[in-house]
Amino acid sequence: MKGQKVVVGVFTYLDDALKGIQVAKDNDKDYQVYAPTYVPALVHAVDSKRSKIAMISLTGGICGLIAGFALAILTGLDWPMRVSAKNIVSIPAYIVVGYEWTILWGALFTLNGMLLLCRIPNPFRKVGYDPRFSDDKYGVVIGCEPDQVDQIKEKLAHTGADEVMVKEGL
Amino acid sequence: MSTEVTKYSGDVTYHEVNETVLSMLEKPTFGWYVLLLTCICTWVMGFGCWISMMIYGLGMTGLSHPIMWGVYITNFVFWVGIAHSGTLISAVLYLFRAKFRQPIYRLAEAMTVFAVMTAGLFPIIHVGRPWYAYWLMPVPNERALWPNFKSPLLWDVFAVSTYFTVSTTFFIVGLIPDIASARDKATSKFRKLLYGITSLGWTGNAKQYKNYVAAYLIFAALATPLVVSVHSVVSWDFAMSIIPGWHATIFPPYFVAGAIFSGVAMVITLVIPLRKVFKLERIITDFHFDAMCKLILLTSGVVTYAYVTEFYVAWFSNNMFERYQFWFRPFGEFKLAFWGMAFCNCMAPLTLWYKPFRTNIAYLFVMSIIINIGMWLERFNIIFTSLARDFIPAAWGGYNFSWIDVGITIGAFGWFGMWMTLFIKFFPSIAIVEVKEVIEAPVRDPHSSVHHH
Amino acid sequence: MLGLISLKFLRNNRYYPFAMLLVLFCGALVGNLSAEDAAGYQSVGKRAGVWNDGQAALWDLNIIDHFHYFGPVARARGHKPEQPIKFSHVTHVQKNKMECQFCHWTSAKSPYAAIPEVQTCMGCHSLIGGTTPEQQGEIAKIKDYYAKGEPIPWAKVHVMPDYVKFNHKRHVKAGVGCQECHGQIQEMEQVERVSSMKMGWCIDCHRERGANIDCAVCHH
Amino acid sequence: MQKKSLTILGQNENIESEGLSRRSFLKVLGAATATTAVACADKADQIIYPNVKGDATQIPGVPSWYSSTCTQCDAGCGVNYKTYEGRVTIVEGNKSHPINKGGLCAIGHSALQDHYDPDRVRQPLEKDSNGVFQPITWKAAYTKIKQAMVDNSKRAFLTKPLNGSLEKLVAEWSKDVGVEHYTYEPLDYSQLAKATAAVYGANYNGVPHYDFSKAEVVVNFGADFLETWISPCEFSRDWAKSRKSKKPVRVFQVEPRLSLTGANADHHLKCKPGTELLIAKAILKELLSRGKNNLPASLLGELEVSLAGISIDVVAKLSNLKIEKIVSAAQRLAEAKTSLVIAGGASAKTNNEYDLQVVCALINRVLGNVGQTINLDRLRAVKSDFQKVKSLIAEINDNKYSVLFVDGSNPLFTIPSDYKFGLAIKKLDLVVSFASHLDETTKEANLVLPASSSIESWGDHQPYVGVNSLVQPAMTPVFDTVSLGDMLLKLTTNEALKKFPEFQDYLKAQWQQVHASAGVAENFETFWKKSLERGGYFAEQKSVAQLGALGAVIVTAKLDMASFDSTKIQQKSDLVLLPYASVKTFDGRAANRPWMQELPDPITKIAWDTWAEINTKTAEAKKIKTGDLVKISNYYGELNVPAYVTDHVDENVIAVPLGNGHSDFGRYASSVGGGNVYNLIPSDKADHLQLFTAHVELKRALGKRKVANTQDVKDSDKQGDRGIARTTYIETKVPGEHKENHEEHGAHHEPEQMYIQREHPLYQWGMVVDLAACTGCSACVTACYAENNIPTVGRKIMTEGREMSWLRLERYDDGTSEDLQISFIPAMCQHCQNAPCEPVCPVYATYHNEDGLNVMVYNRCVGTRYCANNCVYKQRRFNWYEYELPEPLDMQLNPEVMKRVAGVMEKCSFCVHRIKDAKDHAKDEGRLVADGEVQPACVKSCPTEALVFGDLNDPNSRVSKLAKHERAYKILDHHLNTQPSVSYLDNLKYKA
Repeated sequence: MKGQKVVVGVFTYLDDALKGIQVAKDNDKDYQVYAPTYVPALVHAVDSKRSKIAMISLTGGICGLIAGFALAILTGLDWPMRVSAKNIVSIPAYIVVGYEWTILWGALFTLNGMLLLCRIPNPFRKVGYDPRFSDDKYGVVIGCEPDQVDQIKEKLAHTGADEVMVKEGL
Repeated sequence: MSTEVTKYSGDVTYHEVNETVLSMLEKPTFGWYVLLLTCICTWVMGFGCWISMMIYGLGMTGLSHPIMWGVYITNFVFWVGIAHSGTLISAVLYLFRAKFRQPIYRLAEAMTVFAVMTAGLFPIIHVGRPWYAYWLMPVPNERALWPNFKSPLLWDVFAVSTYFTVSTTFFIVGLIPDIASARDKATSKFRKLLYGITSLGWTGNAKQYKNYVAAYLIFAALATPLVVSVHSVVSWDFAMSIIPGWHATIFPPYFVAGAIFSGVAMVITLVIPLRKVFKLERIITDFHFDAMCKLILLTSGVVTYAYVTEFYVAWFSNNMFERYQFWFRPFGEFKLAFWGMAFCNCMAPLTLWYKPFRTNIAYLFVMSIIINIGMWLERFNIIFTSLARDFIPAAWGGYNFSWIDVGITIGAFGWFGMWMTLFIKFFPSIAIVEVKEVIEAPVRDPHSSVHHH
Repeated sequence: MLGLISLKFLRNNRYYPFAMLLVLFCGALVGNLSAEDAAGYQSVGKRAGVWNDGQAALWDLNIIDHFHYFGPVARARGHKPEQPIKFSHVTHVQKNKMECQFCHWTSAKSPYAAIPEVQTCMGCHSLIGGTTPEQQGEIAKIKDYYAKGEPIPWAKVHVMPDYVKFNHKRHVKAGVGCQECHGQIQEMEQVERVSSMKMGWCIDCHRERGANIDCAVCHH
Repeated sequence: MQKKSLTILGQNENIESEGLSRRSFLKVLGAATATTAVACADKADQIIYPNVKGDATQIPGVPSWYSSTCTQCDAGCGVNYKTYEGRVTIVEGNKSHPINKGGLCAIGHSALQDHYDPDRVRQPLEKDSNGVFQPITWKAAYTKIKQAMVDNSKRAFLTKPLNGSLEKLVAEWSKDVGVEHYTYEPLDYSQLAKATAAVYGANYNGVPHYDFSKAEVVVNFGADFLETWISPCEFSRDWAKSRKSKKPVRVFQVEPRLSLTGANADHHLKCKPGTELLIAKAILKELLSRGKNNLPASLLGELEVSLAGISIDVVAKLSNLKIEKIVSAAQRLAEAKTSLVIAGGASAKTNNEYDLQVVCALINRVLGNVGQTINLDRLRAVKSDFQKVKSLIAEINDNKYSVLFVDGSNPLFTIPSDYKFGLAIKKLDLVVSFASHLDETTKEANLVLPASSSIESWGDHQPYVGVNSLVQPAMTPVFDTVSLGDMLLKLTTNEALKKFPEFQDYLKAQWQQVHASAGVAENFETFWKKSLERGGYFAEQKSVAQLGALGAVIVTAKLDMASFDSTKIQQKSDLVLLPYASVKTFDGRAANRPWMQELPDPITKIAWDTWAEINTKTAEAKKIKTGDLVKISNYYGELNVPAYVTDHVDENVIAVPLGNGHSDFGRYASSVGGGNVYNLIPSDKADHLQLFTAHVELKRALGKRKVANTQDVKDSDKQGDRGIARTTYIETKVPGEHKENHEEHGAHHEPEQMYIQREHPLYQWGMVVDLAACTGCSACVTACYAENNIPTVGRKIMTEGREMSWLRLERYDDGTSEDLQISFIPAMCQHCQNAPCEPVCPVYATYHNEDGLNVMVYNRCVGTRYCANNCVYKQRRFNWYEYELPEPLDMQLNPEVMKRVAGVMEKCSFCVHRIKDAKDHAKDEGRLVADGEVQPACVKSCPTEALVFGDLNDPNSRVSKLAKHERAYKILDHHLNTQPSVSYLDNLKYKA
């Protein structure tokens, strides 16, 4: 987040928080929004683009499918042993492994993609975070230079924030 | 607040949810310690049974020729079955946007993970040389030997391990935002550290939510076919064989339905005492029980249908081995298991058609245990009877009762119970964030259109 | 300084993916072994009596596999037990140019390449008494055993588990030289196990030569 | 993890030794003596003991074979001992021996466990004043005996029937030292011999040779000729030769219970006990009336008079048989070109056995069977004399004797207590036992001089003229024992005998005569060596003997109604105890061998127990169910045994197998209680032991006993429509042509294959089992135990269904008591081409190899047990425990086969090590394995050659020809398409 200082607005009501976001957008500032739960309206207001995670999962799934079949086929060919009258490479039997690994790799890629995109694990608290945001308050954090703090602060207060705080930025 | 929303989650606010759920994590009571200790003692006893079995050999069990699979595989299938409803409630119902899932899914998922952890023990306990059980994994080794991917057992290894990995991931991912809530409310040093680490620095900012929810949807989408596949694969352990009574195409759907059936019953068994002890009546309401009972009615119907179909197929196929097998089940050596199963799974749940029973908590608790017993008997019935009477009459045999089997079976409940007990005291057993999701967000201006974006 | 940079690096959201990649890379570096490391790794294995020879060790991640064998050191490469009589292959094979099968006469006739009878030793040593006092002392021991009619309790160098049925005769008849398995035995003053004689080692050679790798050939 | 092992049962826990660790025995190469190997258990893994002195003929690791003769019974079968580094690992039949021609019965195979018995006496013992046996030296033992021999008191030597040079030596020695020699055998053939002499001529006082292969019809009054009677291996072979042919022998079995022989007969006539004589007479009368009257006119007249009272109606009523059945037997006899009528076995051992044998001999004579199916040249002498033994007992009781020598035949166990031998033996000053076990008799001895087993001794055997069979030692004695011959030579004072330092020299001296009479060109040493290699000297058969004139002797046979009043036992309440010899324990001698105890009785499938076969109706009346303990008692004693309720015994009969109920003998024998059946037999004036005991009481005792029965699950003896063991009933005149529902049999059924069938480039091993030749004798089962180191598990574990046998002899009983349909089928791993067990193994521990074998790799097995579930034939055995053998039983273990640890699956491998061995030899000689070169233990053991093994790839091999036989089928293959490598040929039986 650009800016040495951040202004943190704590909101009880969703519509107020949305107004707070509008403040940041209007002033062309970097901002961050915290919410106690997933609120589609809020997330949409911040970022309306679709998440890239699906592509990561798809990649994982395809890799898993290939890896699963490859594992079964290659290990089978490494020391070919006949069981019953079945072929050494018995594709119908290997579908299960391919299928399971599609899901496994898809899930693992999704997990890693999600961690990556959510920027976790991250041992550092994000600037302007307040424990109330995980309870029942919405938070709008706007980054700004020290000289703009008062201006932003005042604008946020007007949106109906319960409290407006100023904190150190990065 | 609209009445519809109230129906799903009770008449609660964000803060109340937070308070109610996090209050479950407060200092453990004496009762909790007693429960934990009981569970630990139980599984240590079971573990002792296993050790003695390893020392003296598998002759300590009741298994014999030709009943080579017995109580352990019954337990394995039973626990895998239990595990299923967790993922079903969390993933499948998520995809279907069934809103009664929110308050119960976390517990169901925890149950899934711990049930798979329990189920996963049984194949290892079951094998003759457990110290070589890792040969079933495709581990590179100096002997240049690999496992046989044509074996249904290897499919099982892959299916169950994948299931365990994915359901654990799903479970942990779901926990992250709630742990963050717990972290922000934590007072003790230990808990602060524990939640600080396990919440992975979650803040709940909008971008995180965006990706998180998208990822969650994908997890749900991946877990759904997995639920179906895992129990299908478990059923193939039997269906892929040649034994009369096992060799049936009906097995996968039959097993999946049975798994959901037993899993939902197990959720009810666990939720009822939890709700009582932690006073969660406002979050977990009659509506949720009613919905779960309907799921039980549905799956009970499917399972009953499958039982009838098995008999029909045996008769229709005109195969003497199948016919003998399905004569043997209700009238043979293990007839008690069969009739017990029929009573518990087919007849007793019929009472749930009567609405007052569906919301009578005491009745439901008893019913859920009956169903669990019934489902254990179902697996017993499938495994034992088919093995006891197959093609060659001269090789027919019975099962020897063994206390080791009983000990290990009970020990598994202790093992499962220990993890559940620890979990409810250390992590939020109700999904805070997701329950909040179904509560309409507080707005200053009721006419604002924020909810219709 | 580096720590500070990485801290800054980690704190910035934009570089997070790169930071994670860095961690993965470092992990991979730690996880992989250089050639020298691998050599050391092998010698460690040899010392502990658990590892295989050759290439197999590099990709043998299967540590658990070897737990079973931690016990009997006798099944390890480098096993070099003290013998009741200081028999020297150098003296017999190199100096006196004796054929292997002169003493080990069953090696091409039996599944077992047995140790020669005491009588076989006496065949020569009833006449040859040795040149150095040390030799004379050792030869006297043989005579003593023979006189008492006791077998010499030779320490076993190549111990095989009983689930392997190794047919010595077939290998000799197929033209496998003694040294291929037993090492440069003619240069050994005291016999040492130079091959792991583990299954992978057998299979490598069987595959190389196109010999049978049917399990029932050795396990029944 | 190290497994704790269970020692196979044993009441004398203290005798159990630490045991040889399972590896140690395997790799001890060239051990100087067998005992060296036993010495150190743990270190043996690390130390090699080379031979001190070499022998170029003995290559460590390469087995040596020795020919010898089986001494388990008097049949005199030739055997081969396979030895590894000086220890015998298996006994097999000698292919070139004229008696058994390669097969060997179960008891013959189990001789090894007698030899390696952990309960054998390990050194000479003397009873001290407290009645406890203390070890002494051989020298001291000899001295003590010599001291006892100097006075003038009477001395006796009681033995089992001896044969050959040993018999001669005993005779000479007895005469020399002043000892009277008595011979006793409980199941003797004295009445048969007497009758033979009476009817065929006084010269022929012995047991004639019967040829079942030449007979068209056999009417058999209870003789168990496929089990224990006279020479079972030989008879089974001849019987099977005929059964396999285009015109199989038709067997009528008349007996009050169902013996194994009866189960194999075409017509089982379940008569009332003791009515055999009446039936025989009825048949004789019927034959005479049909014009079969090839007898002197005077005798015919006499017969007419004495048979006047016999009418088929009355006989049928008394014997509870249908008239048609008796008439049919007579008719078949009359119509047949060659036939045979025999009597024997337990049910004939009544006080009218002699009469029965006479009538049978007469029937044979009128039918002209002598010279056809009865060979009087090959007469077996009957040596036991019960009359003399009885007088001996009486004299001992009158204190006329002071010293008694006994051999290992354990007379105290087999002479019923009412004969008071138990009292007598206590009255003697000195009892010297040459037994190898501390059995009931030896326990009463003052001195025990343990005799070596026949595997450690020299000897010879002459079952009948022309067969001179040699017994040679195959290994050094396991314990500090000396052979009986050597002991006698040590104890002699005769200078003529003293010149033989060892019994071997005496034997050779005797064989000089054989050499002389053989009239061969080679000198004695060559002849001797060749004889040793062959197993003896077998001469060509001499000319046919002449039938003696029927003289006055015949008149002494009472030809009026039987002296045994069978009307007495018609009352329901009167029960007859019928003790019979089983293939498991015979007369009791095989009781301390775990293989024999573990072997399920072919008829009842019971192991490790004595049981009482009771008729269903009798049992119902007394409210007895199978498994209930019953008390069978009379004035003389009582038995407490579990009941086996069956339709196949007569209502008035309780059949109990002989041989168990030992109080001493060894840990295995004494673990099977129930009581000694012999002791219920009352004393009698007859000159043979009558097993048949009337008037016993049957009561249900308290409690139940979980009997180790391998087929005790309800309905498990009914195969129904499953078509597992199949029978073709011969209905037409030309057997073999007509096939009943041939299509349904699915003989050459080749279903469409979903998978590409595997090519077998070199060999495809397969087996064919001819059910028409399989008697169910279970020799194959025991041979398999011996060859493949299969542990015996003991009674308790067996009741849990965990027996380890790789070869199961299945018995199906689909008929009724009237219409008997018993089928036996030896079932081993079928080595299916489409094996259901293989694909389910997650670690390839079982797979299909190039030779078409279904290979099981024990050390790869994790123990998921899926293969066993999926095995259609249920042929896989799981090691529920690890079983340890008490020393020195472990010396029998085959080094070619690994011993399996607990937690792994095992099964029949078609003796893959033998295949490997044959390939090894073939490779040395640069050729392929020849047909018949590989014979798994079961195939080798089969006395009837019902099992054939070979290469299915070779179109000319015996097995591939038989696999295409019109009777061939594969079990369940047409249901499941498993494509087994084992084919079965339908059993053949006559319907009417």
